Parts: sequence; structure tokens; C-alpha cells
Amino acid sequence: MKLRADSNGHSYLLEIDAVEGGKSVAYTLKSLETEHPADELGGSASVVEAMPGVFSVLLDHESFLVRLSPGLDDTLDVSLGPRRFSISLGDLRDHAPRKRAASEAGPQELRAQMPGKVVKILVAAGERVVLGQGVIIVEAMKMQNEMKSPKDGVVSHIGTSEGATVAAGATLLVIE
Amino acid sequence: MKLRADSNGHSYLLEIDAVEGGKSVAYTLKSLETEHPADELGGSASVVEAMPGVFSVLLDHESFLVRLSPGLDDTLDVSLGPRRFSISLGDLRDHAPRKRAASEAGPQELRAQMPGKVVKILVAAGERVVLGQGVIIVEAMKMQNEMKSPKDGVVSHIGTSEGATVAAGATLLVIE
Amino acid sequence: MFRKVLIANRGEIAVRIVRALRELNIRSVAVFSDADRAALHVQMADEAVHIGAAPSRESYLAIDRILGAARCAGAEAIHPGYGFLSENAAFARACLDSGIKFIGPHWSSIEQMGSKTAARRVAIDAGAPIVPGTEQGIRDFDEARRIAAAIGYPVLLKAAAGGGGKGMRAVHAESELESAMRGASGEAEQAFGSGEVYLEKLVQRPRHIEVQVLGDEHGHLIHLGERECSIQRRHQKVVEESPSPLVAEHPEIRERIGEAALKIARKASYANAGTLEFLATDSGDFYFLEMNTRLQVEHPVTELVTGVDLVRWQIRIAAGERLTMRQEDVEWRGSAIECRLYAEDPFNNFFPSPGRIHHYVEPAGPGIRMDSGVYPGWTIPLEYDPLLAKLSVWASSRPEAIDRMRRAIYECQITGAITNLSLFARLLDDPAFQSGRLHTGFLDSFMPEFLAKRDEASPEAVTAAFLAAASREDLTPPEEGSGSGNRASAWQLAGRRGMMR
Amino acid sequence: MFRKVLIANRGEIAVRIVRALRELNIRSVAVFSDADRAALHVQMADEAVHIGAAPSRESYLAIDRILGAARCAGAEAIHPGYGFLSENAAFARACLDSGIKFIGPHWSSIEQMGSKTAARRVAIDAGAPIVPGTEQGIRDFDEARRIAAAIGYPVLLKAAAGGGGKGMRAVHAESELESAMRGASGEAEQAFGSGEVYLEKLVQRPRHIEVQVLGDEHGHLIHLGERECSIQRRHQKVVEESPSPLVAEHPEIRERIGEAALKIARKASYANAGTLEFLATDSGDFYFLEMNTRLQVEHPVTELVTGVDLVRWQIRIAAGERLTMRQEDVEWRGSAIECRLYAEDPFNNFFPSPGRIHHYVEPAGPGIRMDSGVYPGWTIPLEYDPLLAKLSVWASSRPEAIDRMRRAIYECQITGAITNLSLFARLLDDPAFQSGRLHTGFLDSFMPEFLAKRDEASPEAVTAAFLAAASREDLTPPEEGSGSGNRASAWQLAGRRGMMR
Repeated sequence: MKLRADSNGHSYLLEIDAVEGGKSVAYTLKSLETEHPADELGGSASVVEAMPGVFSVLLDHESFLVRLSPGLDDTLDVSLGPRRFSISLGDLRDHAPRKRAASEAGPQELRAQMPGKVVKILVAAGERVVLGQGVIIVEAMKMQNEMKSPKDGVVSHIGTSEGATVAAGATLLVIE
Repeated sequence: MKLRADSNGHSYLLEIDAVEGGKSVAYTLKSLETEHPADELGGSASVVEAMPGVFSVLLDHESFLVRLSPGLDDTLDVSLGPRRFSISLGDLRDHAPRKRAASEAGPQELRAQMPGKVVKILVAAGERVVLGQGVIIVEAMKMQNEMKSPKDGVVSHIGTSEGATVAAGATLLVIE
Repeated sequence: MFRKVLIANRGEIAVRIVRALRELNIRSVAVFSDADRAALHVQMADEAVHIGAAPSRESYLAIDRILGAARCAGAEAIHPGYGFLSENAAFARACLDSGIKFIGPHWSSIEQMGSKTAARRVAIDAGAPIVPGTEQGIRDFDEARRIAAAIGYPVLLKAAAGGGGKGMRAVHAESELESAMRGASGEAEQAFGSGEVYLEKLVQRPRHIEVQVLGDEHGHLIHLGERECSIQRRHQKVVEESPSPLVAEHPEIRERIGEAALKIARKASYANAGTLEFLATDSGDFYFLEMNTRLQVEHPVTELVTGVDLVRWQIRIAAGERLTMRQEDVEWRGSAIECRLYAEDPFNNFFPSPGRIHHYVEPAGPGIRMDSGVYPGWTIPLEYDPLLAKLSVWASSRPEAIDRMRRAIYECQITGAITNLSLFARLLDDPAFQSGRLHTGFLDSFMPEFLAKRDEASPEAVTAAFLAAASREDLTPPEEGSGSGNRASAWQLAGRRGMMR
Repeated sequence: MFRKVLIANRGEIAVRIVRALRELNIRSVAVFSDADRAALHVQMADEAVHIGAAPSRESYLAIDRILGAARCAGAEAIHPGYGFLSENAAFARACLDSGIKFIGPHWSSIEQMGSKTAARRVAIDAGAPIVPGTEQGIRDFDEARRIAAAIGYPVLLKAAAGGGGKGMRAVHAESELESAMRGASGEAEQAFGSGEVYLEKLVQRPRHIEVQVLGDEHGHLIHLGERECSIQRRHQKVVEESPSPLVAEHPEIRERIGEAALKIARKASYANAGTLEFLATDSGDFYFLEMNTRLQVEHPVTELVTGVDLVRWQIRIAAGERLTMRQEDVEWRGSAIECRLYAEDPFNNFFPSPGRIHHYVEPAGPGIRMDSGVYPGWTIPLEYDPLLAKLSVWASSRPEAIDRMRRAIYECQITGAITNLSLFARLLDDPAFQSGRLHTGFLDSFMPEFLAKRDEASPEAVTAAFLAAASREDLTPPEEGSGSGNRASAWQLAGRRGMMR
């Protein structure tokens, strides 16, 4: 079986095949990026779900304890020893590489990264701002965070007000 | 709302009513046993399920951390600090007190208390046995357990064989 | 001894105090706000009383509500933990007036030592070293030159009227003094309307070293050695250890700094647990900064190296018991380190990251102590500080303690909220940290290096994650020629049953 | 130092060794049988190799398979843990022959000290006390009287040919000797076909006290004091502690018993970690019983009081390092207790109770050490011993350690399998246990009292459980006049949403 697998902005082809006996599978992982071909990995693997969301994976002898939790969009957050990263699995025919980061061109939404309270809005709608300029202060857990403009532009929309409680992901400002 | 509640062979009437504001309920607990009337308990309670199966219960100020797991039949196993006990909830109209223990009259099934291997059967079908006589040896976790006859009687049926692996609850012998 | 004690706090420290009370066979009473009904300290205490709304000022900081809860539950004493009301002299006094024992020093000690200037005067009276300098403005260059020569270069010129770095100049030699004075004075004039400046010894790359003291209410006072808390960010401690690597190198410092701490504490007639903070230099000089008249967050490292249970003693002392240890009975063994696990993202300017904790695994085994206020499934409230748990280790030497902490960090799993675990993993690997050359600016100078290199997972680790995800995804086979959206079950084809047995 | 070490074991001890290896920056290789693919030690190790079917003789006892796994993974050394192959001289020798370092004593020490009679001869040669008596049969009453007088009453008459209590008589005074000899001899004749009896000193209500020794491969050997393991059932230890309450009362015993242990270990040219078991009396006499040439289950209590990491040292010693501690460097601090958590039902003759672990909460906080081989959701295999975890505590005194252990037992939650936690809860409350008057028959004499009084939950606790259950039961309202089976939702009517917020 072939799957498209993405992690950290890299795309791979993951191929999994049954092995006689059923205790393990054979797998190969190849980069889908022609410009940066990763070394091909392959071998035999065994996977058991020890607890919900907790998987013991043996790649040949190497032991990995993988914890999966739901991430943003279609991704899964992975916790593996001291490492944290995101992955997603999908149909192989999704050829386009995933967007690495939002493009700097066009309108950009500044979103709340976590639930909190809007302490102060430092700009007005229509105001011109520069990259890195503080535009809004949000507070959570006794800490204030001054969020910066992601680009040079104009504040085209303010989606919240001072004193408001915002949910994670809520649009605070749009900068065009 | 009225419920019938059983624990450790005792039956109670549990009554739960909503309280203004919805953060707690009023409850009363009365014994259903006229011969042994327990003190009536009552007051206000708050219950939150902190994790699946783990409940923080406040009876007025007193704090209880209750863990519930599925028990035998319709019961729930309760773990509360160092205490372990079983409870069940049901319809108030189940008036009959729960059976305390199997009666000594009539045929009795000797069941495996846990999964294990039958090491030796010490009696033959039709053999007469006395209360407390060893009848079968079952092994698990490197330990052998000689199971005893629960009564004087005759071995009417042997439901397993030496060397067999038995599941928890499997009938090993019947003694009439 | 008390029969029932109320804990006027929340989180890991409330849990710590519940544990101490249970070991003393004393009933514990937790208090909780609207945001904390499901919190761990409520679950673990014997009793719990609701005291108000989520904002601290309406619950954990509301003196009347806490005293009301104590009266209502019949508590004979209150342990304030740290933070909240723990250094509030008015609260300690209100407890006294209500006939409830405050587990801590007398309110007058809190009042006296809670003021930095009053505490500084106590230290001076006690003959303990403070950062040398003038507290009044300097009249002219001649006076400045005389004073600077007396305290020794480098010195710091500071605006008498202000703060925040304005009107401040470091001066490393007399030749720089005159021009620095002009600059500082001019800047101060502009910023604060007064050009007055004063002189202080410049402590370069200082270490933050503090001394734990413990005294009973019968006048017996001892110290339990030092903790080094130089790894901090914005004056927030992040990693603490005992012994200080500096003291490990120069053991005589412990006696000197301990004696200085005792002098100050004695002068303040201090009872119960308290901490005296010092700035120290690598050459072994130290200067009193301030006193914390309460239990410290980082008390476990002292408990681990001395074997003294500070919270147990706090309670016993408050109950009037005598401290049975003499100074010469205190022995230090091995090395202890504490990492504070915060729900904050070190890759995003340490912004708090509350959320619902999904996976939660505490490290265990030899030499590990976990003091936690959280559990899996719990949603971290927005209203309080982001300290989730304290992970402490003990080992027979500092290098072994570092090895053990790295192992513990490897085992520790918290998902659902972003934590600073990744920072510790890298910090413990840092050769400068390992060498013990610490100072209060250490973490700030480490951060660029940390941020520049975000750990990449190995290709094998990523593959393992892919295989784990594929084993549970309910992928349906793609239909011939159809678009995306239909997917194949890797595991159906690969024999899921066999793999999952 | 090794780069990779294989652990020829499973369960908590395999996890313990993984942790030590990780702290030493050595890669760990677990091995597993068919029954253990999902076991914790497989999850925690860096590598894991399947070695065979569930029965131990086809996996954990299969020397060739374990050596094969070590070769295949490229491991340079093997740690055998305890049990399984840990005292198998042939295995240790096969490791040597395969060029793989066995982390333990030389195979010849295992062979010599593994035989009780050979070990007894070593002890005699070393001048260490063994239970005094004759090993040959007694010819006549006169000889018996002479020997009994020499070793002192009470004495034990034992059948030379048998065991199991047959032909055994305790004799408390010379006046009883002649009749006892006739009785014992007659019974022995009947039971074993030989009336020959011999005499041994009767150790009454003996304590089981053992001494931990640690030696390097360069001839340097020290002892780390004693552990008291008198709380046992069928020679299976259940609770262990250090110091022994007897030694705490008579501190000079430690030096004497430690010196006796060292004499024996030196005579056997012993290297690595080992334990010498003694029977001891309340008057401070002790007699060598046997030696365990491996790490003990109960090693954590020694680690907690001495601060010495035994597993770390085992590995370092096997790598050829010198033991840097001298005997006079060893210091004992405070008191440690270990409870072995078994999946067995103390109310049902300790019958094993495997099952799927549902809830699993490890105690934490100050002074707690948990060494576990299990996790929630794991199904305990049938094939191996029922030890789930070891809960150890340290505190500054034995009473405080008992208080702490009670607190820890209160926090510890294991559901889905029946465990012996309830036994510990009651044992720790027992005044005789608290007084430290222990002997190997203690638990047997405690059991009737334990079984007679099954703890009843308080009415409040039962009510709390009812309310918890009612809050989640999906009870549908009973239909008017219908039979049972339809039930009402308590929470719907009582405002579930409000209560569950």
C-alpha cells in the first residue's frame, strides 16, 4: 500500500506491505522532493497500540514509543522521547508540496495562538504598519504577549476589541 | 430522582434532586433493609468526571476521588484511596435483596477465578468429595492454586482436562 | 499538633502540602475557584471549599473568603504555599486575629523583610554584605572618584530618581569615570528631570545564590545551605540546583554565606522557613539582595540534598514544636537539580500555552521526584501562572544529576499543551551549563543558540510516527480514477490483525 | 565503557536497567517473548529483539537465543537482572566464551556461592558464623547431650534424610532432649526409612537480614549495610527496609555483620554486586544462610539510604572501572522501605490475579521512588511472576518512612487486577510492625487478623461512589406500569450540565 506522508514541510512516499506471518510489515520511505531527495529508508516494522494514541514501533530492532494527538487541520502531533513534531498522511495523488508557511504577499490574518484576553490594540483600522511592529497585546496566564505585524502593510480589519476574550485561532487583525 | 443502590450486600434508596444554580445536587441515602436500618445520609454534592472513569465528588466539603471500572455482571468496581469495593445501581422496584453468596444447597459450579492452565485434576467424575477437599490444581504466574470443593457432594461433571488453558469464569467442575 | 489545616493555594504546591499533611495524619482542606473545581489539589485533599470566581482577587487573593473557608471547615491553621497571600503581612495578621495559626513567620517579620529597603537596613545592622555603594546622590566628581576607589572598580553609576536602565553607566576604570558621570547625569536629567546619580559596585555576570533558613518559635535558627538559581528568564527562575556549582568548587563559601543569612534572619527574629537571596561572584563575594518570607518553589532541591522535609517542619514549627536539628547536624549529600515545567512555548517567546493535557507521563525510577499539579484530561486554566510541575532529580554528583535529568526529560511526556521540556533537553546538553559556569544572564545568552537550531527528528523517528499513524487511520481504498478523498487502508492490506496482536 | 548493553530480563528490573544505561549514555537492547511485545521494557529500551515463545524456557531462559540476540544487536555486555539466568553459571560462562561481558560476578563465583553447601564451607573457611550444629547424624543420646550443651538450647533436631518438618523437634532444655530424640527419630524412620537425626541451633523468631556487597574486578570490596527482609510469605519477600530496625537499635551490629559478609565475599573472590543472607536474632547474633550472586529485587532501599546507585556501579565495574568508594566513605542516612506490588489477592490465599490494568496511578512527590514494569491498558501475561512494581520511600526516620509509605499507598491506584495494596495499608498500621519487632513468621501470624477484618468503606465513601456512578449511567426513565429494565437518568433531572462543568 502506498501513502503520501508529510512532516516538517517534507513529503514522502510511504509504502507498506504485509509480510508472511503477519507479525510485521515491510516498509519503504522515499522523498517526493526531486530537488532534495532524502535517503531511502526501508526494512521491517512492527507496530502495536499499547494505549489509545500510544504506539510501540519497532523498525527492525530500533524501538520507538510514538504518542499521537490531534493537531491542527489534518495533522497529528507526534511526541517521541524529547522530540515534538507534526505529521500527516494522505492520498499519494496529492502531489503538491504542502505550504511551508503563509506567503508574505496578500492579506494576512493575525490569529490568537491560544485563548486569552485582549489587553490593548495598538493600531487603528487603516493604519500603516511595518514588519515586526507591535499591533495587539493579548494576555493569558498572567503573561502579556505583544503580537507583531507579519509584514509591511495596512491594517484592513480589526476583529476584536480591548477587554474581549478570544478563542485560540480567532482572527484578531487583518493586514494587507 | 430515586434509584436503588447496592454495595457490599446492602441495599439503599438513593434520591438525587437538582439544586438552584446547577453546580450541585441534593441527595439522600437510606437503607432499604428494615432489619438493619443504616443511618440516613444526606446533603449537597458536586460531581465532576475528571478523566474517563475518574470522578471528583464533594459531599459538602468532603472530597472523594472515585475510580470506577467495570466489574462482574452489572456491578462497578470502585477504587477510592486504599479502599476497593463493588457497587451497582438499578431500578428502585428491584425489591429483592441481592444474593450475598451462592447457597450451599444444590449443584455448585467451581469456576476458574482467572485465566490459567489446569495442572492436575484430583478427582474423577462420580467421585464423592467433602467440603474443603482439593479437587483441581490451576496454575498462573508460576503459582499453583489448589481449588477446594465448596461442599460435601459428588463430582457430577468435569468441564476441563489436564493441560488445558482456561479463561476466567470457565466452569471447571460441578459438584452436586 | 493540628487536626485540620487549610491550604490557601492551588497547583503543585497545594498538592505538596496535602502530601505533607497526610503524612502527619492531619486533615487537609483545599480551596478552589470556579476555574479549579476539577483541579488536582481538590481531588487529593480530604476536604475542599469553593471560595469564589476564577480571577485570583476574587478567590485565592480574597482574605475574607479564605478565612471564611477556614472557619467553615474548622481548620486550625493555614498554609499559604508560595505566591498569592504567602507574603501578605495583612493576611498573616488577619489569621492571628481570627485565632487561626498562619504557617509561616510572624506578620511583623513579613512586613519588615518584605520591604527591600527595610530588609537592606536589617542586613546592614546585622553586618551582612550588601552591594556596596551610596544610597544618596553624589555631589561632585571628586566624591565619586573617592567612593569608586573605595568600593573598587568596576562600578555602576545609577540615576537616583529612576530605573529601567536609564541614566546607568558601567565604569571599569577611573579614567572612564568623569565622562561616564556626565553621560549618566545628562541622561537621568532628560529621563527623570533630575541629574542626580549614585554609585554602586558593579557585580558582573552575577550568580543568584540563595540560602534556606529554618527557625522555630523558640529562637533556634539554622540554615540548610544554598541553592543556585542563576538560570532565569525575566527574573523568573527556571532551573535551580543545590549545591551551587560555585560552592561545590569553593566549599568554604557555604559556611560564610550561611552565616551571613543567619545573621540577617536572627536580626529579624525570623521563625519558620525563609530564604535569603544573594548576588554572588565567581570569586566568592556575595551581597544580600532580599528575603522571601515563605516556602520557595525550589525547596525540593534543598530537601533532596539535606534530607530535611521543609514542609513537614513548617507545620511542626507552626504547631509550636522545637526544631530538633542543630546546625552541625545538617549534612549535604550529592547534587539535586529542579526543572520547572511551564506551559509555555520556548520557540514563541515563552508565550503561555494553556490547553487540555492529552498524554501525561511522569518520569520515575531512581532519583526522580515529581511535584505536579496536573493530570491527563485536565484543561489548564487561563487565569493562573503556567507552572505545571517541578521535575527534580538527585544523584551523587552534579554530572550524574545532569545525566539523570536528561533521562527524566526523555521519559517525561506532556502533550496537548506546549511546554518548555525541549528547552531543558538542550540546556542540559550545553557544555557551559555542564561546566557550572552560570550567571543570571546565562539563559538570555543561550536562547539565540537554542532558537537557531530547532531539533529535527531523525528520519527513523519520522518513519516510526508515519507507521503508527498508518496503523490506526481508517483509510478507505481510492476508487479507480476518482479524485482524492478516498484512501486505502494500509493496515488492511498489510495484515493489521497480525501487527496489532 | 560499553556502547550497547543487552538486558536479559523483563518487567520492572529491565526498566530499571534501561534507565541506568540511558543515564550512562549506553544504548539499551531489550529482549521479549511473544507475550511481551507490548511490555513496558520493550517500549522504553532503545532497541528490542524478539527471542521466542511465551514460556520462559523458550525465551528468557534460552541461553542460545539471548546470546544470539546480543550478537545480532551488537551488544558488548549483558545485564541479567534478577531471576531468569542471573544466577546461572553456565550462562555467565557462555557469555565469556562468546566475548560478551556478563554484568555480574565471574561464573566460578556463581557456581561456588550458588551451592548452599559450598557456600557454607566458604563461610566456615572465612570464619563467618553459620547456624551451629552437626551435619552428620548423631550416634547416641550422650553425643546429642554433649553437642546440645555446646551450642546451647534451644536446639532443633532434624531428620538427616528428609525435610518438610517431618522428624523435626524443637528442644528447649536438656530435660526434653531424650524424649524429643525418640520422637524425632521414630518419625524420621517412618517418613524417610532412616531414623538418623542431627542437631542444629534453633533460631527462634529469626529475622532475615542481608548485607549488600559491591566489589570491583581489581580486588576492592565494600559492603553497603544491611536490609531487613523479615516480612515474607512462603520465603517470598514482601516488604524490605534499611536500616534493619534491629540495627537501628543496636548500631554496632552493622559493622559486625558487614565484616562477616565481606569475609565470605573476599574468600569467594567476589566481584560486582552480591548479597549475603543471614538469620539474625533479637539479641544480635546472626548466621550466614546463603549468597545471592546478583542484583536483588530490594536493592532500592540500599540505594536510598546510601545514595549509591548499584546498577550504575554494576555496569561500571563490569566495564573494568575501579570502585572509587572506600568502606569509610559509605554513609547511611534516614530510613527506606520497599513494598512489592504483586498482582495477587491477599483475601484469596494470594492467588495471582492477572488481567488488564485499567486505572494506574503512581504515587509521587517527596521521598517516593516507583520502579514499575506496567502501564494502564496493559494486560499482565500469565506466564511470568506477578510482581508489577516496587514502591519505595525514603524519610529521615523509620516512623516518618512508614507515614510516607501509608501516604503513597493511599495515592497508588491500580484497578483491573487485584493487588496486595490492601495488605500494605493494614500492615503499615499494625503496632507490632511499627515497633520493628519483626521476624520471618510475622506475616503468617498477621494474616488471620488481616483476613478477619475486611475493611468496610465508610457510608460517605459508598455514597460518593453511588453519586459518581449515577452521574454517568445512561439511565432512561421507567415507563409507567412497566417492569424493570427502564431506568431514569438521575443527572438529567438533577441538571447534569451544571454539575459536569
